[in-house]
Amino acid sequence: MGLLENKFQDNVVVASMDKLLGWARSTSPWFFQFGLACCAIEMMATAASRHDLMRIGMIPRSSPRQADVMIVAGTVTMKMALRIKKLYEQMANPKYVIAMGSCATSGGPYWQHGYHVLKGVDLVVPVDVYIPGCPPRPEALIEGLLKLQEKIQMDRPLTKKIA
Amino acid sequence: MTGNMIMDYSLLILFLPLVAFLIQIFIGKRLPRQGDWVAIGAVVTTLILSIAMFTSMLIGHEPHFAQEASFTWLDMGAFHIELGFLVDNITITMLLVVALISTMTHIFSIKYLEGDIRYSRYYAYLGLFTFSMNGIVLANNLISMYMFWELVGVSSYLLIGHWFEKDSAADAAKKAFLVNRVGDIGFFIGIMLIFSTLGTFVFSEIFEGISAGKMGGSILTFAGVGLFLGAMGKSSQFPLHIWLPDAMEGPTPVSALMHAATMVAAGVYLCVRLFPLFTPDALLVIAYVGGFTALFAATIAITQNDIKKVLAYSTVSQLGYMILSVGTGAYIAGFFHLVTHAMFKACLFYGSGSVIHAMHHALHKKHDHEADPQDMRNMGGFKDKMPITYWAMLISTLAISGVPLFSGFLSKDAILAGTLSFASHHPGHFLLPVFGFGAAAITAFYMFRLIFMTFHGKPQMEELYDDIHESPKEMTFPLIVLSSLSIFIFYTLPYFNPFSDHGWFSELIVASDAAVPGNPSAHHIAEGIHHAHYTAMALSLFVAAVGIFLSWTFYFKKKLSADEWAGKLKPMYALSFNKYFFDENYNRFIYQPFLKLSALVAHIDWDLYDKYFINGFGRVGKIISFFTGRMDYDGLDQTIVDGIGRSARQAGGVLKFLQTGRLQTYMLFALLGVVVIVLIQSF
Amino acid sequence: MADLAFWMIVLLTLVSAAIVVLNRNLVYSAIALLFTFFGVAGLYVFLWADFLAGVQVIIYVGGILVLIIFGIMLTNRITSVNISHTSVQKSMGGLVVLGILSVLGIMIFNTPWLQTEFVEPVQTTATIGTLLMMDYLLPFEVASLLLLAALMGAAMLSRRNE
Amino acid sequence: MSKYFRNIFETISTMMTGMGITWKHMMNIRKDNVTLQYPEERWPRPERDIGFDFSEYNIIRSRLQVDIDDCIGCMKCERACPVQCIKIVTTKSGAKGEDLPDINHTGITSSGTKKALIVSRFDIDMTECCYCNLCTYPCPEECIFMTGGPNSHKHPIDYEFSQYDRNDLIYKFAKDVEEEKLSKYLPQKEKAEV
Amino acid sequence: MDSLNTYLFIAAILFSLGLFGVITRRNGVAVLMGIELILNAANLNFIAFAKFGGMNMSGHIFALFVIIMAAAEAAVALAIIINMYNNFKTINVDDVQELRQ
Amino acid sequence: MTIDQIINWIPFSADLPAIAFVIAASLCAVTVFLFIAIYALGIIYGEVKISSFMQDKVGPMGQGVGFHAGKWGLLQPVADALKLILKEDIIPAAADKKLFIMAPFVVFIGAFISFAALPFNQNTVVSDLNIGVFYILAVGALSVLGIILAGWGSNNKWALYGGMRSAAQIVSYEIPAGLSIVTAVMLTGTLSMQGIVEFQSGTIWGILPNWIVFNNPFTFISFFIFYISGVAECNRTPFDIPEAESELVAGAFTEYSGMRYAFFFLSEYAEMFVISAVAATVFLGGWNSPISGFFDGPIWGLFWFMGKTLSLVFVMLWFRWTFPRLRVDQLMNVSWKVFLPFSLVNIFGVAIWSLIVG
Amino acid sequence: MGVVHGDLMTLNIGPQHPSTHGVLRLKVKTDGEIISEVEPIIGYLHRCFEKHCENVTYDQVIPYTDRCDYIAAMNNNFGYAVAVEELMEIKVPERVEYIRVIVAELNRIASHLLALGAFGLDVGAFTPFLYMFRDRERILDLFEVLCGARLLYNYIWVGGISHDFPPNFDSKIIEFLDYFEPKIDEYNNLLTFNKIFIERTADIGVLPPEIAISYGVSGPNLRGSGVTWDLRRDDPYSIYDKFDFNIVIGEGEMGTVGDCWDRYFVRMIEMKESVKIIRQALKTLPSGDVHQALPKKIRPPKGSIYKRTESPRGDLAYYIVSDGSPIPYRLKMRSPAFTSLSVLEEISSGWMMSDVLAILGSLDIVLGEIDR
Repeated sequence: MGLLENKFQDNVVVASMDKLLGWARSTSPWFFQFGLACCAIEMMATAASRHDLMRIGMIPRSSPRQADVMIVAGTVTMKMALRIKKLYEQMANPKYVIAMGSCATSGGPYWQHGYHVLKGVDLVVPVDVYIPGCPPRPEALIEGLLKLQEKIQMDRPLTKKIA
Repeated sequence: MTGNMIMDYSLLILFLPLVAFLIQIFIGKRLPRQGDWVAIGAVVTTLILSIAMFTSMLIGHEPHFAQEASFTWLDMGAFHIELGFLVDNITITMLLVVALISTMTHIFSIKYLEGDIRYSRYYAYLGLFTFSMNGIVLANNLISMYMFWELVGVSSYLLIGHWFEKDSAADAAKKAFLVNRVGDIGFFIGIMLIFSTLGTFVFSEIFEGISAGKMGGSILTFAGVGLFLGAMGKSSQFPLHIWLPDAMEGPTPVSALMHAATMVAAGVYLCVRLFPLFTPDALLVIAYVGGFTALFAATIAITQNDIKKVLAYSTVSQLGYMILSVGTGAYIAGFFHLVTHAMFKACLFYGSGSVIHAMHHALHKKHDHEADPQDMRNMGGFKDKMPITYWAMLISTLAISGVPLFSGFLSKDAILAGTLSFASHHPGHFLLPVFGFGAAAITAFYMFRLIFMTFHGKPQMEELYDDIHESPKEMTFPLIVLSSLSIFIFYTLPYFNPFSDHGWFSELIVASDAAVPGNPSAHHIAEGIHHAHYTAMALSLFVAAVGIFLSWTFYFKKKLSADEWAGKLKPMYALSFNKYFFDENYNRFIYQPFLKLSALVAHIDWDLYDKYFINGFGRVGKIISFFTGRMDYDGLDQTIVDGIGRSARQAGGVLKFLQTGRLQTYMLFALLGVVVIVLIQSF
Repeated sequence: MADLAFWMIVLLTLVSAAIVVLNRNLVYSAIALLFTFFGVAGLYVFLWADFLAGVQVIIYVGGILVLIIFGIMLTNRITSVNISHTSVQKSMGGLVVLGILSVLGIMIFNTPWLQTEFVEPVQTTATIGTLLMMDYLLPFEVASLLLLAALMGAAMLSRRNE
Repeated sequence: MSKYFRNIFETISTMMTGMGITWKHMMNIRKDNVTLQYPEERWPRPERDIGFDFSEYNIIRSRLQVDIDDCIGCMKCERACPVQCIKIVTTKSGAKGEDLPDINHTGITSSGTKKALIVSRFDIDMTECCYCNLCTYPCPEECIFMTGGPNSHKHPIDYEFSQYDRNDLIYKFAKDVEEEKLSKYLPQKEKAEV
Repeated sequence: MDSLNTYLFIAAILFSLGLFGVITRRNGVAVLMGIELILNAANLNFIAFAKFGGMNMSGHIFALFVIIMAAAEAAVALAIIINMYNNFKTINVDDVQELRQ
Repeated sequence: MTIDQIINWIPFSADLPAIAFVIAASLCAVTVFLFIAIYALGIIYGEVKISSFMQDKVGPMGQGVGFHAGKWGLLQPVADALKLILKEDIIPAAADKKLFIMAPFVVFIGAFISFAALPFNQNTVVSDLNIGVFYILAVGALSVLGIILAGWGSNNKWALYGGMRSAAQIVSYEIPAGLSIVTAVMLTGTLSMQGIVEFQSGTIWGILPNWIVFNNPFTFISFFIFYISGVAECNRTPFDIPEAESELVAGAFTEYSGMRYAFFFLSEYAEMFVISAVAATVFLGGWNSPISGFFDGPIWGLFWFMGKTLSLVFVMLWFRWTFPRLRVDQLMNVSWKVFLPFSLVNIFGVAIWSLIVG
Repeated sequence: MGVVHGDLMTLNIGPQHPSTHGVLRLKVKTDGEIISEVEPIIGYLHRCFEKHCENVTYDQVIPYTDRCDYIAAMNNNFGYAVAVEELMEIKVPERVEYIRVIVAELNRIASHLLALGAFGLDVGAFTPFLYMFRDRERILDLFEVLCGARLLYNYIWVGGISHDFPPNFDSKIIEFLDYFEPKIDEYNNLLTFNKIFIERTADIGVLPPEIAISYGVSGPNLRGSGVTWDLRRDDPYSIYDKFDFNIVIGEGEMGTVGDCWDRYFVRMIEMKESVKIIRQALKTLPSGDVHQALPKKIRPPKGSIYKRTESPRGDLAYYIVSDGSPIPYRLKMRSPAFTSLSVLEEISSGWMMSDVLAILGSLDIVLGEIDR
């Protein structure tokens, strides 16, 4: 985490700073251009003209270092799971993960016979928001992102956490 | 025309061919028509510029016009070298000649070398050659002249060896280069002698220094002879003439350029430029060399059958004339002959080129690759087939033979007059006019022989005759231009000057006084020539007539059989035909003895000294050492020697770090040395 | 002020030059060289050679240094970040160089240099241009030839031998 | 040489063409704009023409919905599901077609079928669903359906159901009743076992 | 500060450092850097003389030429180093022992 | 206003020249930095919006939950900046730490100190250097080094590729850019930015403004060569191979996150401004009004300068969102085989033109 | 670059990389920028398709076929349905055939749009990608109206289709086609004939016809190499023999036959041909019940079938072994993208890195189908 995170006692100034920071973070969640399968196409469609993720401040980044949100869009196989963990670790804090679609959430259609499919990406990385759908509609994805924004805004990054 | 413009123009004339050369050599091949237009454009521009300069010279009409520009090349305090350019009337005339002949060569080559694989390369070398020749002409000092001199050598090497696939061409190029080198060594020695004494390279300063008496006597003579040696090499004077006939292996237009106006003229030009510094002794050497060359080469030319060889020896002979005139003091006449000779000899070469071209095509058509297209015995009767070539060559031949109303008459006459006058002042040297007149008669003879054998009579190879055609326009144009320039009207008529009411050559090109004290003054010489003029004219007319008549009887009327006479004079004929066995003699008397000497020395070294002395010594030593060895090994070895060895090894162990093969270490020790030396110095 | 700036620049130049020759990491040496070049450019400015300072930056920093870094990168395993390079004969070399330095120093301070009155040049660039085109035309051309030759030579040397 | 210049010319002209196109689009953004600004203007958007009317456009497969009151527990949907994401547990009801108010059981479906089974568990794990719609066809009572489309009168269009927790995505459609209340309706045999 | 000797001495130090680099470094590129330092020192002298020693603008010109030369030299030197690397797989100058013997 | 004027304003400048200088210099620096920051925020917003419009979409609209990025997403760049500054600053364990830290600042300094010589209007310039244009070209070279360092120090193959490509690219495009500037310098006879601008006042034939771009056909071509080379020097599409998102992930910046990445971002946009400003100053008359004699004066001067510069920046954005990217060797080809010969021809052309016409 | 040689650097493009079109990993040996060896490593998206097919009934396989080639789900459904129908010897109503052809061709357009746009993205052009997505969205809207899903339709069933056309649907399609056809020119002006694009793609990654054939490459990639091979004509299934359309082949217009540009342009023109087919089909669309042939229980007789169809990526074939039970005994899918990918190694060595990504883009692979 950055220099200032969780260093301050709660008070008025810190609270408003927290708000400001939450605002900044929630307003520009750059997402990680990271397509796995079917959902990736819908993610692209969401970022394209028709639905335009840029409206809510989301810009695709292809390097994990510069991204804030990792949208796990598609089936995560066993072979890919370790890579995903690595990519997640390469992201800079604060970082968020969205599990897009059934496969990322729980293995989806492959939960039963998919011997090579990871049953939910939350087994390897912490997931903030789950979006159901196979694949989720762009609107659903945007809605999930809005949920994520809400979550970010509620966070109090600067305040010292009481253990 | 202002002085600045003159300078600008001459610089342009100098560098345009170089630019053309650079363009040609790098991108020539990719340009349309292989870029010959670049070279031709450049050289035509220089021609226009030189005509402009020449015109301004005529208009200005200033006999002692001279313009000099120089810049510092090296400045190391006391050691100070200036380079520069000198433009005077001689230069302007010479530039015009060079530009004209060069232009004609370029134009002539368009067709002559059409389809050659190194067409653009050829034009590039022509440009380089022209550039270097212009450099010689424009130089005002010995060092830059020497540089361009060498450049001329290089470019002539490249041009002569243009068809280097032929061994003969490659050899000829090598020969030309090496023989020139011999002369150049003399030239360099001369230059250095002068520089070491006078500390300058610039002509005017040298002359000043000599006339002030800073240099004189034998050293000046040596210097003069050294410089003349350079001229001998370039102008192919006896005994360094051997390269020139071989150089005919180059393309014919090159021969024209090189042997009529430029390269060989460089030697004469050098003598003309440096005339004031030659001492009487040096001049005498020059005169004899020139005179002998004139006669000697002429006698060879009589018997040659190769059309170009005839012309080549004729060139050597004519150059001998010029050198002769320099030697006798009438060097302006020599320069005059240089100019006129440039015109008609170039014309002759082009004519021969045209003939060879025609022959070559005819042979090619007949698929005859055996017959030699250059052999006059295969020609004959071309007059009707190639009228332009014929007339042009005839005019040039008349000119070279010294027939009145043609340019050669004037210049040759002047030279002969100079010789006569010299002989009259120094009766001991009566041989010089004999050389001159003899050569003149023979010249007329062999030149007409050439004409008759080539253009008159019956065709010798009937099957070819039908295929002989006049050459294309690009080749006849230079012929027409140059042959018309061989008519007297352009030179003599003292008052033929369209721009003012004075004559030009005789008035604008004036001799300068010799710088060497004691030499006759220019005025003195001119007066002598004037006195001898009419005698010389009469005599020369006579000898020319004799020569022509003989030739007419032998080769036109066939009243006398040439073969018969050759049989009668067999030894002489053989001598002449084989060029006095010059190459062979060089081989026999110079190369072979030298090789033998080397072999002898080697033999002494290896077989005698080594075998007996060294080995014998070794054997003795072996016996002695056997005894000492015993004692040594047992007694000394273990203690002293090994001890020394051990210590040496230890020292070596230390010192081997020095021999690391690492540059840096060497450098380190070098620097260490510097520090140590400075420290020692300062205490 | 100017004094202070001057000594700062001198310090920068010399310290970074020392790093160039002493640091064990080749890339760091190259980076230190950057500061040396800048320092020297600064000294040029103090010597009224503003144009040359610009040339120094554009050629040394933009050209030569980039070239050097290229050379470093091309001649090392790209994956190894720390390119250490060692030195040899350090002590000996140090002694000799110190000797040289002291000799030079003694020479510098003992020589009565010819010192002339100096005026600040008004238009350095224009003057340099005029000089190059007039007095030093030949050297200028020769220099361009040299550059061309170097270019071709470098290309020739480093091309692949197919 | 001419190829060189033709290349340059082509480059310039094609680049200008391309730039012209983007310029035109930028200038006509008000007309060309195709963005559906989702949270602000929810689809469908009658005011902007994207090719379809409101009435036609709202057929979507966005989530499964079950009218548990109509479910007769026939388990056809469970069998049709390719991924087995529907889990149904039924209990034989003592009284066929009777309402059982204490466990909110409705006895008769809206189409009039009398239910013989109590659906005690009807879970759909939407994280596993593949939205293939296969389960809706065999349903005799048409009580399981995808929201939207022809069923929009049954349930509003809804695709906003992402969650912070994965377990929230497992939809439990069976009535939430206490175990004891339910247990008295279980057959006696099973009860004995328990 | 504004005296000829200061600049000359700075240049001398720079020169010595460069020399030290040239002598001691094993890596070819590092040697090249040393040479660049030496050239810079020379340039500094030129310009110092231009200001104080009456060399005037000629000093600048010479410095310019030195810079040009440095550029050419760097190009060629690096080409050589790269060639060396290709042939010997090292750029340590003392590993290349063709010079030995 | 030059730095000297500021020094003169400071009351104690006579007594404490050193402190006065430091104050004046830091004042200028802070101003320029603020300018860059604000400009960058604006241009980032502009870029996003313009690109969105070109792609038939609306761009940032400030939609979402709570108070979002303002009306039409006007605060979007502010939020981006704030977020980037407070993001974790990762230094990869394998990276060369010093170089990694240094690189963004070297790049930024290269762009930043160029502003010192830009004439914003008749009298607003930090320092009207004698060798202004040359100075800008020279310090532009710094950014190459920064990118190389970034690529090298990251210890990442993509980054290294990006760094090497960028270095090769910028080094080769500096040459045509410099040569194109030479054409203008040949006409004006000065390297000073203000001098160049002043040369361009007045009109040609009373109609066209006397800008160098209209001076003759060769300068007209030069302008385009300079501008396009400038685009390449800024690593913008179609010359963005160092970043090449679809090839090199994020090129030299792959390993950078948070504030350091923001610095790269900032300097990229600052560099765009510098290149456009130089193009506008040298070729398009700088702060001269297009209608000679009207709309002069300092405020108008600033307006014209910014107008010209920003429209050139806009064209860069326009390029970016229209074209595919060139390959690395094609890029070099364009530089060496097209721009270089053309700019050399231009130099000769301008020389001959000014001999004949001027 | 590339001055120093001898040392090859191994570079992993992927599995996470912006232009690998999914989770493909290319192990690349580079010499500077020059690629000397490419080794595609797959399996990052292995979703056990064939295993699933052995566990679910015939009609439940259809959702899984959707997810193989998720860009052209209709075509996958179509191929599977045709195969099973042939195994069961069902004759489907004519209206169903027409509807199937229409939606398959629409999906072909959508798939090509995505392929072309992503290819543009690979060579760095962002805007054309968005334009193509913009138009693709319209097709997705049509499908959504048709069956409620945007991407994975489960629309074509064995023996029929799930829904009939909604009212006025054909006019909507016509409307779309009228809108779409001029857009092709816009793409061409913006991207296809852009000189930079041509430079990047022409003469790059030339796939000679003989190599293409010997590797079993099919579809637009094969046609880009100048081979006229199209199953819709050469082995007509469904009712494709009733339509008049051209088979587009690469002609080497900008470079060599079989280069990236040709493959790209073949797809571009193929969209026009698809439009032509759709128009013809809509004109003669018969009426009738679409559900009449739908079997209650799919239980094919014992036996096996190998049926190939032309998907947007090439020859898509299903090999089905039935043991008479409602669950397939074995189902094997021949994936066109897999063969396309296999040719990558052959044609991409010696090119530069940017080229390899362009070649990969021009092959238009879908990892879901390759890994299955």
